Amino acid sequence: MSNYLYILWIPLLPLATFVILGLFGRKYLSGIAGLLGTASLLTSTILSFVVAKQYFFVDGKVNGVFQKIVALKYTWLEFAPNVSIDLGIIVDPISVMMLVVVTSVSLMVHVYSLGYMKGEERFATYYSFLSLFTFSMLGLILSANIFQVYMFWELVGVSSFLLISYYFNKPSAVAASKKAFIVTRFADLGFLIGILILGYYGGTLDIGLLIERFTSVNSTQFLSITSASFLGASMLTWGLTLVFIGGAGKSAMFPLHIWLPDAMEGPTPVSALIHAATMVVAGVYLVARMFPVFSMDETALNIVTYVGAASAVFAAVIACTQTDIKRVLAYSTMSQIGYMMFALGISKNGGESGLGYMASMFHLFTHAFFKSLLFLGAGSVIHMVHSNEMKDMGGLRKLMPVTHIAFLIACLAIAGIPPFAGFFSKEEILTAAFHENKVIYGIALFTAALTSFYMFRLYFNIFWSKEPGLHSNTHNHFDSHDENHIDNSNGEGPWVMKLPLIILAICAVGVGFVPFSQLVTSDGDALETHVDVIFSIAPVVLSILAILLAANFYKNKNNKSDKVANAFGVFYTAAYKKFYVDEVYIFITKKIIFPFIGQPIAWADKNIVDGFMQLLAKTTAKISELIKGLQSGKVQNYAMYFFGGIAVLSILFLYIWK
Amino acid sequence: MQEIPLSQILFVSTFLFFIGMYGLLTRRNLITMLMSIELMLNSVNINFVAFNKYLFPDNLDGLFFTLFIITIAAAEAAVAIAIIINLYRSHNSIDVDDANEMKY
Amino acid sequence: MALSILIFLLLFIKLGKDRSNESILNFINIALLINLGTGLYSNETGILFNGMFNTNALIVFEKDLLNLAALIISMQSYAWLRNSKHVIEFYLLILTSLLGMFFMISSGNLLMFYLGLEMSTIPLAAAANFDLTKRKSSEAAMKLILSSAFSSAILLLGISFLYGTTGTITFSILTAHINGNPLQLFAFILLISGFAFKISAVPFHLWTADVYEGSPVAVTSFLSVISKAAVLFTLVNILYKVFTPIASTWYLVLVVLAAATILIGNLFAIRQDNFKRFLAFSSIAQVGFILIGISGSSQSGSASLIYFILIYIFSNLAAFGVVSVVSALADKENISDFKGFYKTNPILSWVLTIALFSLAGVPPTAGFFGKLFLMMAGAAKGNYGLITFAALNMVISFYYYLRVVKAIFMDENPTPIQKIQVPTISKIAMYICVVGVIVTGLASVVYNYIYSISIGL
Amino acid sequence: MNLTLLILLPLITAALILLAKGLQQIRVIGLTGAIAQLGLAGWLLKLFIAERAAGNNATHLFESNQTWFKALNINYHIGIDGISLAMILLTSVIVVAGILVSWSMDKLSKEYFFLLVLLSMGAYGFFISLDLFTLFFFLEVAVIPKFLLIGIWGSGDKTKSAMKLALMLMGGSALVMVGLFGVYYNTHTFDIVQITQQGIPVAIQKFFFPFAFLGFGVFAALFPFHTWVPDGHASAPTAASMFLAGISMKLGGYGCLRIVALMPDAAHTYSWIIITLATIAIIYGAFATMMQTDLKYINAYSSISHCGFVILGIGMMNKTSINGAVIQMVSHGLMTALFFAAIGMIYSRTHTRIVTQLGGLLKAMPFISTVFVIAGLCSLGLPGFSGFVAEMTVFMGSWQNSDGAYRLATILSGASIVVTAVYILRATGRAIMGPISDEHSILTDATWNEKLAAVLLIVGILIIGLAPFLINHLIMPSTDAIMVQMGKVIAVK
Repeated sequence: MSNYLYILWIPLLPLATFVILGLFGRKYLSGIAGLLGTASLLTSTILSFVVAKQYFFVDGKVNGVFQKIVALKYTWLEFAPNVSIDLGIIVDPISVMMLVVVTSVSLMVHVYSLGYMKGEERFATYYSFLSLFTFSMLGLILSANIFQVYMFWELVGVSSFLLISYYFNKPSAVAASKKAFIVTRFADLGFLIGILILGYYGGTLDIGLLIERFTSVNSTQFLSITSASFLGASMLTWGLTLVFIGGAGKSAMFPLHIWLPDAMEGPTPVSALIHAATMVVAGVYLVARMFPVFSMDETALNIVTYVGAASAVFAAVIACTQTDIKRVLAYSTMSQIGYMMFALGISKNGGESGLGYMASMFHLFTHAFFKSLLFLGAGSVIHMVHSNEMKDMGGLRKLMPVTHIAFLIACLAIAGIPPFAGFFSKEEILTAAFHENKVIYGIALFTAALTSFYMFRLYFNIFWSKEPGLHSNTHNHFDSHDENHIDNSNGEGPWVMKLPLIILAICAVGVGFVPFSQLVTSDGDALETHVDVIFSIAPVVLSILAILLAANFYKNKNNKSDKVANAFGVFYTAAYKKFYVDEVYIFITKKIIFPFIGQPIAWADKNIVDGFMQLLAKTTAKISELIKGLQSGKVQNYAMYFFGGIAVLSILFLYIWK
Repeated sequence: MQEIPLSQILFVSTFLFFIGMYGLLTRRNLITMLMSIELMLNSVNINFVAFNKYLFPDNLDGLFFTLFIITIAAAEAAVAIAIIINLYRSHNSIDVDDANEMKY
Repeated sequence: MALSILIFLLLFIKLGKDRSNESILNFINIALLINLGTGLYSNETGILFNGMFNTNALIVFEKDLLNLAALIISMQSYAWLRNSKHVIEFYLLILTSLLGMFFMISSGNLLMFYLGLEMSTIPLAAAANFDLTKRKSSEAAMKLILSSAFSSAILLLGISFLYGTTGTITFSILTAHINGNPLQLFAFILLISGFAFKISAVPFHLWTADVYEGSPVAVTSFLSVISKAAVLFTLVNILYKVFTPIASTWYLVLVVLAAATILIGNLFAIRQDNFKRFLAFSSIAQVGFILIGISGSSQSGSASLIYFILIYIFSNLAAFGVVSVVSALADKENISDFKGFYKTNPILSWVLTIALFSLAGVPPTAGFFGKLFLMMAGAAKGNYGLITFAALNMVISFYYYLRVVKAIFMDENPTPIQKIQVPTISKIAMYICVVGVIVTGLASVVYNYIYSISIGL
Repeated sequence: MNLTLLILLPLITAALILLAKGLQQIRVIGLTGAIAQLGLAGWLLKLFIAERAAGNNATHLFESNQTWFKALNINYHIGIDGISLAMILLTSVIVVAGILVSWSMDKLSKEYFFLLVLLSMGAYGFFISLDLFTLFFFLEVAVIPKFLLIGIWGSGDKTKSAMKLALMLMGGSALVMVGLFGVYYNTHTFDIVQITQQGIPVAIQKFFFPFAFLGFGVFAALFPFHTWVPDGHASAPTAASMFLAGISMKLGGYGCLRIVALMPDAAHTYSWIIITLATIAIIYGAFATMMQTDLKYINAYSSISHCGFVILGIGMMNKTSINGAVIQMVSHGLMTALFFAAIGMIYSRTHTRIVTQLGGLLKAMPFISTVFVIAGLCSLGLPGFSGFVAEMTVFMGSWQNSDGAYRLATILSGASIVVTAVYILRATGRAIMGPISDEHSILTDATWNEKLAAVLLIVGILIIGLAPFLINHLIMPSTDAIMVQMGKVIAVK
């Protein structure tokens, strides 16, 4: 199937951009850096669309089933015979789908940044980092080898680190980037060990082989991994759970989500790309990639389900209380990803019961578009208002009509109002949940309602609630934006910032109609889905009610919302404080690990281990002080010792050792 | 007249030796110490002669040895006394305990 | 044999005439050189005075070593002797004692050995007193003469008992009569203590430090290198040839002495500030290692001993050379005076450093090989407790050698020793030493030759 | 080719340095010599690959064996296999970089460069020796220059650190010596090849293995004999730190590997101790690092942690893990050298190494900061850099030991990569990022020589990181040979 080899160019072009900009960007290319990056990415985007066309509509199907095609396999690092990291390219429905998503969203962000980041000092660096991220993300998508996934996993993490800390002289940004990296790193450790387990029992790191071996119930590998157990759980469960922990870390699942809200310190387009559309769904993608194996183990799937559901509702509740618009979006992202997770969790492999899988992927697909749209919209707003806080906004609908419309569409989409994209995908998820697990269904429904509530809270707070022009932009300015950004004359900013909004808005409306179930399913076999109107009533109505509630609270300035907040009282403050998860983490690290592990060890090293060596030296010196009396300087004592020596020797050899 | 047994002679010599050592260890006067060393040497001489006479009368190794010891002892004493004189010049005393600048 | 006569010749030549010191010194040095040369060429095996005096390749080689050392010392002490009034007497004493050592080395029976011993000791006592005006010097001489007299008394007692139990004083016959009865053992112990005193092994070492410190540098280096070497050679001869029947005993004796010597030597050396005293204790520690080598009681044992002595001559004399020049021209003898020495006298510093590294046994200097081979010889007995002990003591010894290096290179000093103009001859001597230190180790031919001529148990 | 060139070349360079006049001449000679070494090493690599391609599967290539001390059956026996070749390459790269970063060393420059070159000579000799005596000889040759380098040109409490380093290393080599004697008197040869052929009685192995292994362990910063590392590195001048961490600690690891290969049975018996110590070193080093504020201390302690991986890989005693250990040696050598170079550059400009006194350097000196970040990322095992390859290989290998305790050890050491991330990011976040102080904002960026050094090392890191199969192909046959001679090829399932 080497006729897919040209896929190689899709990640390689961004890589090239990264290298070029990274080496020469600062000095020579800072002018055209943006264009360069955008151009190369445009090419990749076109390529990936070509791939999608070829795969989905030309030769992807073999007798009606989409094939897994390994387009490239190169042994990169051989650990031992047939245990090796092979750099490969895998082509199957989800990877192609992700290709399209990543490239197009990334392209949008590239274009948008041309305006948003204009005049930044490290413009070229910014674009080189963007390219690096895109490269790593694409590499992750195309990985045919689980260790390759891990590699690009790390690379994605580091490029996100670099982008979050883009405003490196801003301590909060640095702190956020550190947090993001370390938390995900912690999760990656789980991933790594999971890989070790699976690789050890599977005897390979190749995903295809792993799936093949672990899904055939009587293969030696499957038997060995299921028979081996630790703490009552089979090794399979352990391996998968650990892998899932890795995914949960990247996808900001509870309780590893804490890095995501802080990650909003990065430039807004970056948040749109990394922390809304692409990187954060890597976890979902990972689970989907390994799904056949997951489907062999009930426990692991349940964990996925409940973690997903918990995160969904948890994040939604918090989102209702936040006032920083990017944070609201961040939590909504988390909640949506929770959706995708539990959709996977409740799914089965193949056939009708594989609906959840399809739904999850579908939601991933649609979510990418409207969520990035939301972020870019928020970006425009911030770009104009120079603040993230709701209270500095309001009544912007007149000042920035395009953004307003786009944002509205996105909100409707995420709220799941037909015929916007979100509706279809969410519908599938709810259906699946309804069939599989009523509890989850309930949670999902509740979350859906919350979602539409907080989204419109956001919407109204930004675009209504106050009279036009009354908003103060004298509020705390981004110290990262220098003067030429501060004036309002540019309104919504240049066309390069409007264009992506428009395109994405169209997508947010359109992508719902993609015949997804025909293309992306767990077993590659087409799946018949039908929008059941009766079923859809409940969620839609709920959403609409929530929207009305939000309108009632926030459309015009009033204190109803505060009343409600007070009514909730403690619960509200808890939610506002994000349920104190951060505090717990800080307590563990700052109050337990540092003082009770780090410092003692450091102390012990100085005083005990090294102290022991010092002690040896000191003792020697001391002894030599003590015995210096022997050398009394009196010749008679010398004679005495002489005589004593003879005596000792004689005793030794005449009586003891004779 | 009957012979004195070897053991008694050896006893005398050993006794002499330890007298010498005692003197060496207790006396403070360098000359006296030197004399006590002479005592020790002489006890050794007695040993040699006695052994030679009683045990191995057929060759004269012991006697020769004795002669040489006496000669060398003389030489030693000569040098030693020279040194002591010099010491007296520098320290104005021949008390051994006065000469212990160098220690430890 | 030939050498000794030669020595006498040039002694008497010098007695009559009186020339300027320099010329005399040059003359003597040349003479010593010739002497060394003849030594290297005269290589006959022979026995005189029916077995009292015998010589063979090994003994000749040992004598050559001593000659070499004597030559180097006399060259180094040039600066010191140049302005002393008693040059000739000094050489008279030194060379007599050297002759005594030759007798001792090639002695065929106890009497000859004893004569040689005394002949080598007594002049040294006089020589130790050579700084007639210095208090320390006379004190040192006093200590040396008294304790050596005492030790020789002990030695003689031992010999007398040995004679009493065996009825002979000739080595070749002696062996057959040794059966290890208590009195013999006691006699042997007395004998060994006599040796131990000469080679200053603990606990018979106490005179060493004081005498080294007190006496003039030339004498100190003579004591520390030549007399020690001579006695060690003799010791090996006697132990390996004569006391073979009680080898197991003297092995243990040596082990005990070695352990004590290394430890005590090191512990004292740590604290010293006077350079000569420091070298005294370090040399004591070295003797401990030598004893380990001897205890190997194999051909490689004696070979490694002689090899080490050769290296020790070079390295120790290099060190003493620097010290003697400094003490003669700058009148400084303390390690603390050497702080910042490198700034003013780089060359001397490097010589001293290399010497010290060689003493410490750091490659690529020869000391490394010397020490390693000694240890290897000792390890042959499989007594790894001792070897480990010694190896760890090497670390202590590193400490104090590096301490000096530290003083030279690293410590700051507002008033370092001023630039020293080293007389040519001494310079040559130093260079000889340094070259020796570096070449002797790497050129394996030296060791191989020594091994080929040396004796095993 | 004749491997002795590797020793002669530094010797000649050293001699020329002694003859040279003035800083300019000296450093030019030094650099030329170093580059010549690099070229030589590269050429060696080329020949080596050619030989292998020609089907020469001998364990050691380019062997030559001269009698040295005939009486004691000590031979000057040299030869290289893939592992030693990797080490030689590492050394040559670091030497060039080290000379470059100390380009403007004006205090006693002659002695300085002389000692550096001498040190490199020791390293080369060590890596090519196939005779334990020669091995030991060069091991000690490499010690004393360190003492002088640190003591004379160092900073802080230099003499104390130098003394500590020298004494502890000498203690280590003393233990090695005893071990070697034991081997010698039970096999009557020092020749590694012969010994491996005739084997050592198990009882003997059990008795002498600890001596030799711990002895080398001191060099490899094995817990609890690592305390010379922090002070030594912190006090040493930049180039010396690079040599110390980049080369000397590798002497230890390499020695340990050889010893394990010589006494496999004993190694097998004691492997649990080795692994325990290694794991402690890894975790303990990592946490200790977290508490440091001095950049050099940070890197020194992290070196302890990273060298733990070497020991771990060796202790696990299977092919993959030993591969990993070797790669980790090379990788850590380059990475830590790079780190020290960056720190040195920062220190020479800001005159402080305390993290809290630095900040925002990225603004003033982007190049140096980038280098620093790269070194950091490599050290926390980012894919694309050598650290990732090495650590992953070690994990993979050690995971093959299905024994529960070993699994635990693997997981614990795996956990250290998180801690690594913590301290690296703390350091970077404080020193490189964040707001910059005014007096630092005017500082200049790297000079050409510093840039050259950094680039050289980075290229090395990237080659391993991006194309690990190269080094893998280089060392794999040798590890195979070792496994065979250890008679326990643990085939990976």
